[in-house]
Amino acid sequence: MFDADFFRRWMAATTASVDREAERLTALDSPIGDADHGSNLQRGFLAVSAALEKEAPATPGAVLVLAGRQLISTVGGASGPLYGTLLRRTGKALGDAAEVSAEQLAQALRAGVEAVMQLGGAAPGDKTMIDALVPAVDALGEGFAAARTAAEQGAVATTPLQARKGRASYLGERSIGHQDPGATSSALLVAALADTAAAKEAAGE
Amino acid sequence: MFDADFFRRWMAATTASVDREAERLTALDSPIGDADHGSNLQRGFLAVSAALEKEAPATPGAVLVLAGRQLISTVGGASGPLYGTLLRRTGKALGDAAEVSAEQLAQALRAGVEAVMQLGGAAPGDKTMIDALVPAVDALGEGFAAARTAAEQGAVATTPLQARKGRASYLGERSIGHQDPGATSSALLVAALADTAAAKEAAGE
Amino acid sequence: MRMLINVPETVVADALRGLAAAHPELTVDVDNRVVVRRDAPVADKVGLVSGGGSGHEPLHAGFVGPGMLSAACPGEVFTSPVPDQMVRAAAAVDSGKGVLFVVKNYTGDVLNFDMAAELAEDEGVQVAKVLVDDDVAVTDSLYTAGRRGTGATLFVEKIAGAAADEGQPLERVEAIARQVSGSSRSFGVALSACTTPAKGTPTFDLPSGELELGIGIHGEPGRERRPMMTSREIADFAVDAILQDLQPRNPVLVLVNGMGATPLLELYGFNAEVQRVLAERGVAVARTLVGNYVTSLDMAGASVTLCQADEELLRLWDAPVRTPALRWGM
Amino acid sequence: MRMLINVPETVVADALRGLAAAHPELTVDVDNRVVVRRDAPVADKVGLVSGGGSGHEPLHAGFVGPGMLSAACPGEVFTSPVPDQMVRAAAAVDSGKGVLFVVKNYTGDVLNFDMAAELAEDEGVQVAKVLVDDDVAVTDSLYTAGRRGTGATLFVEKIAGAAADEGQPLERVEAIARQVSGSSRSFGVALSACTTPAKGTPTFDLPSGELELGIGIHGEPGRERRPMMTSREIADFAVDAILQDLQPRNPVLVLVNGMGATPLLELYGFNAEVQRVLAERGVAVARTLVGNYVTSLDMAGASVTLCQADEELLRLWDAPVRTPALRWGM
Ligand SMILES: Nc1ncnc2c1ncn2[C@@H]1O[C@H](COP(=O)(O)OP(=O)(O)O)[C@@H](O)[C@H]1O
Ligand SMILES: Nc1ncnc2c1ncn2[C@@H]1O[C@H](COP(=O)(O)OP(=O)(O)O)[C@@H](O)[C@H]1O
Ligand SMILES: [Mg+2]
Ligand SMILES: [Mg+2]
Ligand SMILES: [Mg+2]
Ligand SMILES: [Mg+2]
Repeated sequence: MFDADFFRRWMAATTASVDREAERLTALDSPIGDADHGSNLQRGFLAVSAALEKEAPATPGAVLVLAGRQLISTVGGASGPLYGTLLRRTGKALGDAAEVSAEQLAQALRAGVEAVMQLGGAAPGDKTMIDALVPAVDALGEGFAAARTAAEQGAVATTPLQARKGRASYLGERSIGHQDPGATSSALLVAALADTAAAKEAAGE
Repeated sequence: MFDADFFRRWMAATTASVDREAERLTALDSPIGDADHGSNLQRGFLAVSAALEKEAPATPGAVLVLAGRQLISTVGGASGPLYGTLLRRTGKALGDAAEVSAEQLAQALRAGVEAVMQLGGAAPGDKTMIDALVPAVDALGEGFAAARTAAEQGAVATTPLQARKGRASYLGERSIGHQDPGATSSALLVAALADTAAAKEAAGE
Repeated sequence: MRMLINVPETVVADALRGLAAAHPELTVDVDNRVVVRRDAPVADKVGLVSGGGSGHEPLHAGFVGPGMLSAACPGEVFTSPVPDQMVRAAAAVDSGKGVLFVVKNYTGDVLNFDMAAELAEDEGVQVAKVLVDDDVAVTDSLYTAGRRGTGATLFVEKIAGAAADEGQPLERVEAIARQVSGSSRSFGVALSACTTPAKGTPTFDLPSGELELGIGIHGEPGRERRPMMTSREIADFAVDAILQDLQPRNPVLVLVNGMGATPLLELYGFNAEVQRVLAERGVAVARTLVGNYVTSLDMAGASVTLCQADEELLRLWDAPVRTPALRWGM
Repeated sequence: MRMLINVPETVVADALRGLAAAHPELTVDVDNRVVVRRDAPVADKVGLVSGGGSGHEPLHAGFVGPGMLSAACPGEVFTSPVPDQMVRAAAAVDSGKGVLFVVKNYTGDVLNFDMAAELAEDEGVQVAKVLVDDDVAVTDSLYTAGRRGTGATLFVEKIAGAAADEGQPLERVEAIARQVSGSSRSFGVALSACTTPAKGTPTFDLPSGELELGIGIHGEPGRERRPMMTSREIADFAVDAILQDLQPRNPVLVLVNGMGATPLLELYGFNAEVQRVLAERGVAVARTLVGNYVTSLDMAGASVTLCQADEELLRLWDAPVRTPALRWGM
């Protein structure tokens, strides 16, 4: 079972990894975007971490709802509302439980990803974060490590695609050959989840 | 003796040489100026040649007065009024004579150069066209070839000087180490005179 | 990094402080990033709110004032603002007659303004939205996020702003804004990439001697790269690209807009070519505006926007405006 | 060559055609290169004529109109115009009350305007001249051509223009122009060189990560090269350089001027730092203008100009002006 603290650690791990990878994310956002994805998420997750430290919500759902709200209020751009909605709707799906199971988490994440697809209108293959998130959620039944691999593979697999959503779509065929920054950051989010779960297991919890 | 046709040929030779060297003059005007000296003189002497062809003045004085007026009306910048005054005042000093001697030309050129010094306030050593013109006029007694050499040496000798006139003076000590564009173009003017005189001699005139 | 800044993180806040110092006629909330005309809310007037990523100045904050925007919400550089800013702006300018959001068509802008509209309506503000999507370089199809919003934003904000200042109701202001947006098309070219403070190096490599056709205003490459063209050729290409999409029957408003680093000298020369090709194509010109209005940081290049204007739009275009970047008639 | 032009030779003529198309309120003589306000000569008003090399747009043609210049004479890029242009301009704007030439202190401008003044007086126009030499980066000594004329030109043209529009006589307009010029000082920095059409490559090499302090507006290097500084440090340096020369007792007019390629976003941020250091030095600010007004083609960088303004100058500064680039109060 996973408690609020686990979710806080997940968010902290994401913050650290986004902070570390910000330059790479922005670099990916240069040839097919507007060179801000790294700094966008960096700003957002730093705000998430600060808010979680200050408010310390008591349930997994509340942690993610707060994190989502912070992203919406501090990121802007396309990724702010999309990631914000992902976390907020995942959190909402988790309800008020003090602890949630792996299966509950997987289901809630699927609800979150579906909310993102509805909000942004993107489907798998459109060269967006969806291309990392959907495979990750699909693989979550096989465990966190599998989800991580699926997300990373999904991100890499965006390279040959032509973008159909977001600003990369303006480039038409010229968007082919570049890895999508949002799919890449989604893989970081899933990797942080897998890392946090592995650490929990290692600690014998 | 030198007639109007000789002076027209001198101007034509100057036009050709300025046209050929325009890029170099502009390049010299870049590190210590505003990168326009070559195109300035090119524009001016093309206008001079066109006007001389159209009006065909009958006396040496009239050729130079017309050339000077053209420069004033078409060049702008510092070099327009200065070169314009040089030719206009030299022309005026030649008076109405249909032919002039080498000595008369030397005296008239001296008057022209003095007018430039008065107009621009520059003295030898200030790193301007004066540093080529004054030695040239001084050497003219020894013949055109000597004047040419003196002008060229004078131009080269501006390199170590610190500019005290014109926009190169804004650079202070940073103007040291660059050859003055105006002195360089003055050397072209004197060289064109020497070439024209040499051609006249070769033609046995 | 060739930038006149302190650190990338404070670029927007620093600019807002500088804007406040230069323009006492604006209320600048630096912390919350909202720029409001000082006399807002103006009684019995629809509020006009826009915003978007920074880096396009004077858009949008430079268009706040009588006759144009009531408020602007600047985001981070090239990043659309967050809903909190827009909600705050809407509350500050609403006189009870409602607020129109002018939204450039980017996924980020659309999503954030949508969220803000919901939140503002929850707080009792009546909100309408108009989308600006004028860039013909992007095909408006299922396979893109739709056309981008670029130069037409200026036309929409000016003309809708005049309608709002006349006291027209929200539905009318919205309808006029929609008409302007629907009758406007743009096309842009880049002669260089731009450099965002966060990245510090050009967003793409453009060798001297080549240009990008069909660029947007976010430092993204265009649809096509070509060997350098003359001003004349570029004007032909840009105007024809627009006219393929918009066949104006009425005289047009023309905006010849610099992307930031193209000297005004070149921009005016480019305008001469734009006017020439319009005349050749039989398009009458009612008004022309030349300048750096919807920019992309230090990008060299220009865009052309045409707006087919009827009598009413023309009257509203000519109406007085008093903002930092656009002023006439008062 | 990253330029939006046809060929270098027609850059100025092309720009004048484009200016004419955008500004029907100006009479643009493209062949003779004179830009005149359409209603000139205005009865019983002193004419105000300026001019200089092109490449500094909107200076000077963008400042022609009611409340500012009567006419402008654009030269080739960075090359002062020829006397014929100024004589023609003077004749076009003289109402019989005489004409004031506003001359930036460059050898070329001074010599050509001097010649023009003589010729115009021969034609019966009474001419006075005022020299603008505000750039404190250049020592005004026997060993230089004197200080350069830069940003203060805008203050002189605006304020003298207002005095002329009030119907003041030539001696007064000249005296006021001289007062403004004498009370103004500037300092500029470059973050990049600029590229003239004739040369096609940058006028000097400035590696990224370095800047030039004390530059002029003609792409010439400055007095000193240094490792890149922050906006804060540059503001300290520039303002202190000015205050060493000008100890204002009255509130000052502030111009934070972009050299052409520096985004407005950065320029406003720089203004915030300029205002901070002025406050720290106890200098009160009466008015602030931020924008690209006296430019150097596509140079990145900025300059600061301060003008110590008494009540009268301030009143004249605030007076209505209607030109392509500066407009308020009407
Ligand atoms: N409609 C959409 N649905 C899902 N994801 C999207 C959509 N549009 C963009 N994205 C994702 O957002 C990423 C870009 O985020 P970011 O750079 O922060 O925002 P912006 O594009 O506004 O600059 C893209 O790489 C893509 O993965
Ligand atoms: N006061 C002066 N007296 C004599 N020659 C001068 C003076 N000022 C400048 N010059 C000459 O003019 C040259 C520059 O000419 P040019 O580049 O055409 O004009 P500008 O300096 O106005 O751009 C300088 O190299 C110098 O030789
Ligand atoms: Mg982005
Ligand atoms: Mg020069
Ligand atoms: Mg963005
Ligand atoms: Mg020059």
